[in-house]
Amino acid sequence: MIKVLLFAELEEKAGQREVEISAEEMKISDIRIYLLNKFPQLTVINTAMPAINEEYAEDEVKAKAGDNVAFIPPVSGG
Amino acid sequence: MIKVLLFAELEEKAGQREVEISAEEMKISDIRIYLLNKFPQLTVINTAMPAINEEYAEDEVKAKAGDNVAFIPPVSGG
Amino acid sequence: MAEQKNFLITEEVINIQEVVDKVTDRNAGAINTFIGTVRELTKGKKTLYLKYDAYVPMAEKKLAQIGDEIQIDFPEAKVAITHRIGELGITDIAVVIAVSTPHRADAFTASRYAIERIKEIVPIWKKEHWEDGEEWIGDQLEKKPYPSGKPEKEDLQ
Amino acid sequence: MAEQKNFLITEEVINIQEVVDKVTDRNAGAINTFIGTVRELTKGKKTLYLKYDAYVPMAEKKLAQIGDEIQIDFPEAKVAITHRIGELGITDIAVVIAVSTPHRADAFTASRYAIERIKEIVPIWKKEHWEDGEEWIGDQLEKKPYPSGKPEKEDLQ
Repeated sequence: MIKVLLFAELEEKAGQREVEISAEEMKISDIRIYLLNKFPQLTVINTAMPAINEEYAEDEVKAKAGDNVAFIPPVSGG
Repeated sequence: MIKVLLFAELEEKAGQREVEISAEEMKISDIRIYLLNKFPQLTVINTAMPAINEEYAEDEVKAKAGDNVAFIPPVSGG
Repeated sequence: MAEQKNFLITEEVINIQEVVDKVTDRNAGAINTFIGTVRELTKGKKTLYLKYDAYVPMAEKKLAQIGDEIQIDFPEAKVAITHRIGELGITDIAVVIAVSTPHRADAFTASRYAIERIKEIVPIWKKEHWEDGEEWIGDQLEKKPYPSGKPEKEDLQ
Repeated sequence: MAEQKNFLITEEVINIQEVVDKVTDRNAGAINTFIGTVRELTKGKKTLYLKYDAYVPMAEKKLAQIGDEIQIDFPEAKVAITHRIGELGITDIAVVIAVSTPHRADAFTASRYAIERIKEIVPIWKKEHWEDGEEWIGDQLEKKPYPSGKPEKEDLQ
Protein backbone atom coordinates (compact mmCIF):
# COMPACT_ATOMS: atom_id res chain seq x y z
CA MET A 1 0.00 0.00 0.00
CA ILE A 2 1.23 3.45 -0.94
CA LYS A 3 0.16 6.43 1.16
CA VAL A 4 -0.44 9.66 -0.73
CA LEU A 5 -0.61 13.05 1.02
CA LEU A 6 -2.41 16.08 -0.39
CA PHE A 7 -1.90 19.57 1.01
CA ALA A 8 -3.42 23.05 0.90
CA GLU A 9 -5.51 23.54 -2.23
CA LEU A 10 -5.10 19.87 -3.17
CA GLU A 11 -6.47 18.75 0.17
CA GLU A 12 -9.42 21.09 -0.17
CA LYS A 13 -10.23 20.05 -3.72
CA ALA A 14 -9.95 16.34 -2.89
CA GLY A 15 -11.79 16.74 0.39
CA GLN A 16 -9.18 14.62 2.13
CA ARG A 17 -5.53 14.84 3.15
CA GLU A 18 -4.64 11.18 2.70
CA VAL A 19 -5.32 8.66 -0.03
CA GLU A 20 -4.25 5.02 0.14
CA ILE A 21 -3.43 3.14 -3.04
CA SER A 22 -3.28 -0.65 -2.98
CA ALA A 23 -0.23 -1.26 -5.12
CA GLU A 24 3.20 -2.80 -4.67
CA GLU A 25 4.80 -0.10 -6.77
CA MET A 26 3.66 2.74 -8.96
CA LYS A 27 5.32 5.52 -10.93
CA ILE A 28 4.66 9.04 -9.61
CA SER A 29 3.24 10.03 -13.00
CA ASP A 30 0.80 7.13 -12.76
CA ILE A 31 -0.21 8.20 -9.26
CA ARG A 32 -1.06 11.64 -10.69
CA ILE A 33 -3.29 10.01 -13.30
CA TYR A 34 -4.86 7.77 -10.67
CA LEU A 35 -5.68 10.82 -8.53
CA LEU A 36 -7.05 12.85 -11.43
CA ASN A 37 -9.27 9.92 -12.23
CA LYS A 38 -10.49 9.68 -8.65
CA PHE A 39 -10.80 13.47 -8.19
CA PRO A 40 -11.47 15.14 -11.57
CA GLN A 41 -11.47 18.56 -9.88
CA LEU A 42 -7.83 18.07 -8.80
CA THR A 43 -6.34 19.68 -11.92
CA VAL A 44 -3.94 21.82 -9.83
CA ILE A 45 -2.02 18.64 -9.08
CA ASN A 46 -0.14 19.32 -12.31
CA THR A 47 1.58 22.35 -10.74
CA ALA A 48 2.55 20.38 -7.62
CA MET A 49 6.00 18.90 -6.97
CA PRO A 50 6.00 15.23 -5.96
CA ALA A 51 7.96 13.99 -2.95
CA ILE A 52 8.69 10.47 -1.75
CA ASN A 53 9.39 9.99 1.95
CA GLU A 54 9.89 13.72 2.51
CA GLU A 55 12.30 14.32 -0.38
CA TYR A 56 11.41 15.89 -3.70
CA ALA A 57 11.32 13.28 -6.47
CA GLU A 58 10.95 13.15 -10.22
CA ASP A 59 7.83 12.01 -12.05
CA GLU A 60 9.52 8.88 -13.43
CA VAL A 61 10.49 7.54 -10.01
CA LYS A 62 8.56 4.51 -8.71
CA ALA A 63 7.01 4.62 -5.25
CA LYS A 64 6.88 1.32 -3.38
CA ALA A 65 4.47 -0.10 -0.84
CA GLY A 66 5.14 1.58 2.50
CA ASP A 67 6.35 4.82 0.90
CA ASN A 68 4.77 8.17 1.67
CA VAL A 69 4.13 10.10 -1.52
CA ALA A 70 3.22 13.78 -1.23
CA PHE A 71 2.14 16.37 -3.75
CA ILE A 72 3.50 19.79 -2.83
CA PRO A 73 1.65 22.77 -4.31
CA PRO A 74 3.73 25.94 -4.86
CA VAL A 75 4.87 26.87 -1.38
CA SER A 76 4.11 30.18 0.34
CA GLY A 77 5.75 30.11 3.75
CA GLY A 78 7.71 32.92 5.35
CA MET B 1 33.45 80.25 27.94
CA ILE B 2 33.66 77.36 25.53
CA LYS B 3 33.21 73.81 26.85
CA VAL B 4 35.34 71.14 25.17
CA LEU B 5 34.59 67.41 25.51
CA LEU B 6 37.18 64.69 25.06
CA PHE B 7 36.22 61.04 24.64
CA ALA B 8 37.75 57.56 24.70
CA GLU B 9 41.48 57.68 24.09
CA LEU B 10 41.45 61.47 24.18
CA GLU B 11 39.86 61.49 27.61
CA GLU B 12 42.40 58.97 28.88
CA LYS B 13 45.37 60.83 27.47
CA ALA B 14 44.17 64.18 28.81
CA GLY B 15 43.11 62.68 32.13
CA GLN B 16 39.82 64.58 31.95
CA ARG B 17 36.62 64.54 29.92
CA GLU B 18 35.92 68.27 29.98
CA VAL B 19 38.07 71.31 29.42
CA GLU B 20 36.79 74.88 29.73
CA ILE B 21 38.32 77.62 27.64
CA SER B 22 37.74 81.24 28.61
CA ALA B 23 37.16 82.77 25.20
CA GLU B 24 34.29 84.57 23.46
CA GLU B 25 35.00 82.72 20.22
CA MET B 26 37.71 80.47 18.86
CA LYS B 27 38.29 78.55 15.64
CA ILE B 28 38.20 74.75 16.00
CA SER B 29 41.72 74.54 14.60
CA ASP B 30 42.89 76.94 17.29
CA ILE B 31 41.17 74.86 19.97
CA ARG B 32 43.17 71.86 18.73
CA ILE B 33 46.40 73.82 19.10
CA TYR B 34 45.31 75.07 22.52
CA LEU B 35 44.67 71.48 23.66
CA LEU B 36 47.95 70.15 22.22
CA ASN B 37 49.71 72.89 24.12
CA LYS B 38 47.93 72.02 27.35
CA PHE B 39 48.25 68.21 26.83
CA PRO B 40 51.33 67.46 24.68
CA GLN B 41 50.51 63.72 24.83
CA LEU B 42 47.17 64.36 23.04
CA THR B 43 48.58 63.84 19.53
CA VAL B 44 45.68 61.54 18.56
CA ILE B 45 43.46 64.62 18.53
CA ASN B 46 44.57 65.07 14.93
CA THR B 47 42.63 61.97 13.87
CA ALA B 48 39.48 63.14 15.70
CA MET B 49 36.50 64.81 14.06
CA PRO B 50 35.34 68.03 15.70
CA ALA B 51 31.70 68.65 16.55
CA ILE B 52 29.92 71.76 17.74
CA ASN B 53 26.73 71.34 19.74
CA GLU B 54 26.40 67.69 18.71
CA GLU B 55 26.91 68.19 14.98
CA TYR B 56 30.10 67.47 13.05
CA ALA B 57 31.85 70.68 12.06
CA GLU B 58 34.79 71.78 9.98
CA ASP B 59 38.11 72.97 11.37
CA GLU B 60 37.60 76.53 10.13
CA VAL B 61 34.33 77.05 11.98
CA LYS B 62 34.36 79.31 15.02
CA ALA B 63 32.95 78.10 18.30
CA LYS B 64 31.33 80.71 20.48
CA ALA B 65 30.97 81.11 24.21
CA GLY B 66 28.28 78.68 25.43
CA ASP B 67 28.98 76.18 22.66
CA ASN B 68 29.88 72.56 23.39
CA VAL B 69 32.83 71.51 21.28
CA ALA B 70 33.67 67.79 21.11
CA PHE B 71 36.53 65.88 19.58
CA ILE B 72 35.31 62.53 18.25
CA PRO B 73 38.00 59.86 17.81
CA PRO B 74 37.33 57.24 15.11
CA VAL B 75 34.14 55.56 16.26
CA SER B 76 33.81 51.85 17.00
CA GLY B 77 30.23 51.20 18.01
CA GLY B 78 28.08 48.32 16.87
CA MET C 1 12.37 19.35 24.50
CA ALA C 2 10.96 20.13 21.06
CA GLU C 3 11.67 23.86 21.41
CA GLN C 4 15.39 23.15 21.49
CA LYS C 5 15.34 22.02 17.86
CA ASN C 6 17.09 24.53 15.61
CA PHE C 7 14.61 23.89 12.78
CA LEU C 8 11.10 23.87 14.04
CA ILE C 9 7.50 24.05 12.88
CA THR C 10 5.25 25.05 15.76
CA GLU C 11 1.66 25.99 16.51
CA GLU C 12 2.79 28.22 19.38
CA VAL C 13 3.60 31.94 19.40
CA ILE C 14 7.27 32.37 18.43
CA ASN C 15 9.57 33.90 21.02
CA ILE C 16 12.28 35.84 19.16
CA GLN C 17 14.75 35.68 22.03
CA GLU C 18 14.51 31.86 22.14
CA VAL C 19 15.43 31.59 18.47
CA VAL C 20 18.31 34.03 18.91
CA ASP C 21 19.58 32.09 21.94
CA LYS C 22 20.00 28.98 19.77
CA VAL C 23 22.62 30.72 17.61
CA THR C 24 24.36 32.85 20.24
CA ASP C 25 28.01 31.90 20.22
CA ARG C 26 31.23 33.11 21.85
CA ASN C 27 32.79 33.46 18.41
CA ALA C 28 29.88 35.24 16.77
CA GLY C 29 29.99 39.02 16.63
CA ALA C 30 26.88 39.36 14.52
CA ILE C 31 23.39 37.91 14.56
CA ASN C 32 20.93 38.71 11.83
CA THR C 33 17.31 37.87 12.33
CA PHE C 34 14.57 37.98 9.76
CA ILE C 35 11.07 38.16 11.16
CA GLY C 36 8.15 37.62 8.83
CA THR C 37 4.91 39.16 10.08
CA VAL C 38 1.36 39.11 8.80
CA ARG C 39 0.71 42.27 6.82
CA GLU C 40 -2.75 43.75 6.57
CA LEU C 41 -2.65 45.02 3.00
CA THR C 42 -1.37 43.06 0.02
CA LYS C 43 -1.95 44.70 -3.34
CA GLY C 44 -4.65 46.86 -1.81
CA LYS C 45 -6.59 43.90 -0.45
CA LYS C 46 -7.29 43.77 3.27
CA THR C 47 -6.34 40.53 4.99
CA LEU C 48 -8.37 39.58 8.07
CA TYR C 49 -6.18 36.65 9.10
CA LEU C 50 -4.04 33.90 7.61
CA LYS C 51 -3.93 30.19 8.06
CA TYR C 52 -0.65 28.38 7.60
CA ASP C 53 -0.43 24.65 6.95
CA ALA C 54 2.69 22.53 6.53
CA TYR C 55 3.87 19.04 5.73
CA VAL C 56 5.56 19.17 9.12
CA PRO C 57 8.27 16.46 9.01
CA MET C 58 9.34 17.39 5.49
CA ALA C 59 9.23 21.12 6.31
CA GLU C 60 11.55 20.66 9.29
CA LYS C 61 13.86 18.55 7.13
CA LYS C 62 13.96 21.24 4.43
CA LEU C 63 14.61 23.98 7.01
CA ALA C 64 17.54 21.90 8.25
CA GLN C 65 18.74 21.52 4.66
CA ILE C 66 18.78 25.32 4.35
CA GLY C 67 20.96 25.43 7.47
CA ASP C 68 23.32 22.90 5.88
CA GLU C 69 23.46 24.89 2.66
CA ILE C 70 24.41 28.02 4.61
CA GLN C 71 27.21 26.16 6.38
CA ILE C 72 28.72 25.18 3.04
CA ASP C 73 29.33 28.87 2.32
CA PHE C 74 29.84 29.96 5.94
CA PRO C 75 31.20 27.05 8.00
CA GLU C 76 31.17 29.09 11.21
CA ALA C 77 27.53 30.14 10.84
CA LYS C 78 24.91 28.92 13.29
CA VAL C 79 21.35 28.89 12.00
CA ALA C 80 17.95 28.49 13.67
CA ILE C 81 14.56 28.82 12.00
CA THR C 82 11.12 28.55 13.58
CA HIS C 83 7.97 28.77 11.48
CA ARG C 84 4.54 28.97 13.00
CA ILE C 85 1.46 27.29 11.52
CA GLY C 86 -2.25 27.59 12.27
CA GLU C 87 -4.27 30.78 12.39
CA LEU C 88 -2.35 34.08 12.57
CA GLY C 89 -3.68 37.63 12.91
CA ILE C 90 -2.28 40.89 11.55
CA THR C 91 1.24 41.66 12.94
CA ASP C 92 1.63 38.09 14.29
CA ILE C 93 5.03 36.54 13.64
CA ALA C 94 4.98 33.72 11.06
CA VAL C 95 8.70 33.00 10.89
CA VAL C 96 11.90 33.87 12.71
CA ILE C 97 15.27 33.16 11.13
CA ALA C 98 18.42 33.75 13.18
CA VAL C 99 21.95 33.42 11.82
CA SER C 100 25.11 34.12 13.77
CA THR C 101 28.51 34.56 12.15
CA PRO C 102 31.85 35.99 13.26
CA HIS C 103 31.47 38.94 10.86
CA ARG C 104 28.35 40.88 10.03
CA ALA C 105 28.30 40.75 6.23
CA ASP C 106 27.94 36.96 6.29
CA ALA C 107 25.03 37.08 8.73
CA PHE C 108 23.06 39.34 6.38
CA THR C 109 23.84 37.22 3.31
CA ALA C 110 22.93 33.96 5.02
CA SER C 111 19.72 35.27 6.58
CA ARG C 112 18.56 36.64 3.25
CA TYR C 113 19.41 33.32 1.60
CA ALA C 114 17.35 31.46 4.20
CA ILE C 115 14.13 33.42 3.63
CA GLU C 116 14.44 33.11 -0.15
CA ARG C 117 15.00 29.35 0.17
CA ILE C 118 12.04 28.96 2.51
CA LYS C 119 9.86 30.39 -0.22
CA GLU C 120 11.37 27.95 -2.71
CA ILE C 121 11.59 24.56 -1.06
CA VAL C 122 9.86 24.37 2.32
CA PRO C 123 6.39 22.77 2.18
CA ILE C 124 4.43 25.44 4.04
CA TRP C 125 1.35 27.10 2.61
CA LYS C 126 -0.71 30.07 3.62
CA LYS C 127 -4.35 30.75 3.03
CA GLU C 128 -5.39 34.36 3.09
CA HIS C 129 -8.79 35.23 4.46
CA TRP C 130 -10.33 38.49 3.26
CA GLU C 131 -13.74 40.03 3.94
CA ASP C 132 -15.01 38.70 0.62
CA GLY C 133 -13.31 35.34 0.37
CA GLU C 134 -10.27 33.20 0.96
CA GLU C 135 -7.50 31.66 -1.12
CA TRP C 136 -4.45 29.45 -0.85
CA ILE C 137 -1.53 31.60 -1.89
CA GLY C 138 0.90 30.11 -4.38
CA ASP C 139 4.51 30.91 -4.95
CA GLN C 140 5.19 34.42 -3.64
CA LEU C 141 8.81 34.83 -4.52
CA GLU C 142 9.48 38.49 -5.06
CA LYS C 143 12.57 38.00 -7.15
CA LYS C 144 12.71 34.49 -8.59
CA PRO C 145 9.33 33.53 -10.00
CA TYR C 146 9.04 30.03 -11.42
CA PRO C 147 7.42 30.35 -14.81
CA SER C 148 6.66 26.64 -14.65
CA GLY C 149 4.93 26.99 -11.31
CA LYS C 150 7.43 24.55 -9.84
CA PRO C 151 10.80 24.94 -8.21
CA GLU C 152 13.58 24.09 -10.64
CA LYS C 153 15.41 20.83 -10.36
CA GLU C 154 18.67 22.40 -9.17
CA ASP C 155 16.86 23.98 -6.25
CA LEU C 156 15.65 20.69 -4.88
CA GLN C 157 18.60 18.44 -4.26
CA MET D 1 9.51 56.58 29.41
CA ALA D 2 13.02 56.63 28.02
CA GLU D 3 12.73 53.08 26.72
CA GLN D 4 10.05 54.17 24.25
CA LYS D 5 12.57 56.25 22.31
CA ASN D 6 13.29 54.69 18.92
CA PHE D 7 16.95 55.77 19.09
CA LEU D 8 18.43 55.02 22.44
CA ILE D 9 21.76 54.73 24.24
CA THR D 10 21.34 52.72 27.43
CA GLU D 11 23.35 51.18 30.23
CA GLU D 12 20.76 48.41 30.63
CA VAL D 13 20.65 44.94 29.05
CA ILE D 14 18.88 45.25 25.69
CA ASN D 15 15.62 43.36 25.26
CA ILE D 16 15.35 42.35 21.58
CA GLN D 17 11.57 42.02 21.68
CA GLU D 18 11.20 45.60 22.97
CA VAL D 19 13.18 46.98 20.04
CA VAL D 20 11.19 44.87 17.57
CA ASP D 21 7.92 46.05 19.12
CA LYS D 22 8.83 49.66 18.29
CA VAL D 23 8.79 48.89 14.54
CA THR D 24 5.98 46.35 14.38
CA ASP D 25 3.37 47.69 12.01
CA ARG D 26 0.15 46.46 10.38
CA ASN D 27 1.60 47.25 6.97
CA ALA D 28 4.98 45.65 7.55
CA GLY D 29 5.46 42.11 6.35
CA ALA D 30 9.15 41.98 7.15
CA ILE D 31 11.32 42.96 10.08
CA ASN D 32 15.06 42.63 9.89
CA THR D 33 17.08 42.88 13.05
CA PHE D 34 20.81 43.13 13.36
CA ILE D 35 22.21 42.17 16.74
CA GLY D 36 25.83 42.96 17.49
CA THR D 37 27.31 40.74 20.21
CA VAL D 38 30.66 40.71 21.97
CA ARG D 39 32.90 38.14 20.30
CA GLU D 40 35.63 36.39 22.26
CA LEU D 41 38.27 36.15 19.54
CA THR D 42 39.32 38.98 17.25
CA LYS D 43 42.35 38.25 15.07
CA GLY D 44 43.33 35.42 17.39
CA LYS D 45 43.34 37.64 20.46
CA LYS D 46 41.11 36.70 23.39
CA THR D 47 38.83 39.43 24.69
CA LEU D 48 37.87 39.25 28.36
CA TYR D 49 35.31 42.05 28.26
CA LEU D 50 34.59 45.33 26.51
CA LYS D 51 33.77 48.77 27.72
CA TYR D 52 31.65 51.04 25.57
CA ASP D 53 31.52 54.78 26.00
CA ALA D 54 29.45 57.31 24.07
CA TYR D 55 28.79 60.99 23.67
CA VAL D 56 25.22 60.18 24.58
CA PRO D 57 23.13 63.13 23.30
CA MET D 58 25.05 63.31 20.01
CA ALA D 59 24.97 59.51 19.61
CA GLU D 60 21.17 59.44 19.96
CA LYS D 61 20.91 62.32 17.51
CA LYS D 62 23.10 60.49 14.97
CA LEU D 63 21.11 57.26 15.39
CA ALA D 64 17.96 59.26 14.65
CA GLN D 65 19.70 60.74 11.59
CA ILE D 66 20.33 57.19 10.32
CA GLY D 67 16.61 56.51 10.73
CA ASP D 68 15.84 59.64 8.71
CA GLU D 69 18.29 58.64 6.00
CA ILE D 70 16.61 55.23 5.70
CA GLN D 71 13.20 56.86 5.33
CA ILE D 72 14.47 58.89 2.39
CA ASP D 73 15.00 55.62 0.48
CA PHE D 74 12.18 53.67 2.12
CA PRO D 75 9.42 56.05 3.25
CA GLU D 76 7.38 53.21 4.74
CA ALA D 77 10.26 51.87 6.84
CA LYS D 78 10.14 52.05 10.63
CA VAL D 79 13.49 52.01 12.38
CA ALA D 80 14.57 51.53 16.00
CA ILE D 81 18.12 51.26 17.30
CA THR D 82 19.30 50.68 20.85
CA HIS D 83 22.99 50.67 21.73
CA ARG D 84 24.27 49.64 25.12
CA ILE D 85 27.24 51.27 26.85
CA GLY D 86 29.27 50.32 29.92
CA GLU D 87 30.95 46.99 30.59
CA LEU D 88 29.89 44.03 28.41
CA GLY D 89 30.94 40.39 28.62
CA ILE D 90 31.37 37.82 25.86
CA THR D 91 28.05 37.14 23.99
CA ASP D 92 26.41 40.23 25.54
CA ILE D 93 24.37 42.29 23.11
CA ALA D 94 25.91 45.68 22.26
CA VAL D 95 23.42 46.86 19.67
CA VAL D 96 20.01 45.92 18.29
CA ILE D 97 18.78 47.44 15.04
CA ALA D 98 15.22 46.70 13.92
CA VAL D 99 13.74 47.81 10.61
CA SER D 100 10.27 46.98 9.37
CA THR D 101 9.16 47.41 5.78
CA PRO D 102 6.25 46.15 3.70
CA HIS D 103 8.59 43.93 1.62
CA ARG D 104 11.55 41.94 2.82
CA ALA D 105 14.31 43.09 0.46
CA ASP D 106 14.07 46.65 1.78
CA ALA D 107 14.31 45.52 5.41
CA PHE D 108 17.62 43.78 4.72
CA THR D 109 19.04 46.73 2.78
CA ALA D 110 18.03 49.26 5.41
CA SER D 111 19.26 47.21 8.37
CA ARG D 112 22.62 46.67 6.69
CA TYR D 113 22.83 50.37 5.94
CA ALA D 114 22.14 51.19 9.59
CA ILE D 115 24.99 49.10 11.01
CA GLU D 116 27.46 50.47 8.47
CA ARG D 117 26.39 54.02 9.27
CA ILE D 118 26.70 53.41 13.02
CA LYS D 119 30.33 52.52 12.46
CA GLU D 120 30.80 55.70 10.44
CA ILE D 121 29.06 58.53 12.26
CA VAL D 122 27.79 57.58 15.72
CA PRO D 123 30.07 58.71 18.56
CA ILE D 124 30.40 55.41 20.43
CA TRP D 125 33.72 53.83 21.29
CA LYS D 126 34.75 50.48 22.60
CA LYS D 127 37.75 49.54 24.65
CA GLU D 128 38.83 45.94 24.45
CA HIS D 129 40.26 44.33 27.54
CA TRP D 130 42.57 41.34 27.00
CA GLU D 131 44.59 39.31 29.48
CA ASP D 132 47.69 41.31 28.62
CA GLY D 133 46.30 44.79 28.14
CA GLU D 134 43.56 47.05 26.91
CA GLU D 135 43.00 49.40 24.02
CA TRP D 136 40.46 51.81 22.60
CA ILE D 137 39.46 50.39 19.23
CA GLY D 138 39.41 52.77 16.29
CA ASP D 139 37.46 52.62 13.11
CA GLN D 140 36.42 48.98 12.49
CA LEU D 141 34.62 49.30 9.22
CA GLU D 142 34.98 46.04 7.38
CA LYS D 143 34.34 47.46 3.95
CA LYS D 144 34.89 51.21 3.91
CA PRO D 145 38.09 52.08 5.72
CA TYR D 146 38.93 55.75 5.97
CA PRO D 147 42.53 56.17 4.89
CA SER D 148 42.51 59.56 6.59
CA GLY D 149 41.33 58.08 9.88
CA LYS D 150 38.28 60.32 9.69
CA PRO D 151 34.83 59.95 8.19
CA GLU D 152 34.62 61.76 4.87
CA LYS D 153 32.83 65.05 4.61
CA GLU D 154 29.92 63.65 2.61
CA ASP D 155 29.20 61.13 5.36
CA LEU D 156 28.68 63.75 7.99
CA GLN D 157 25.98 66.12 6.86
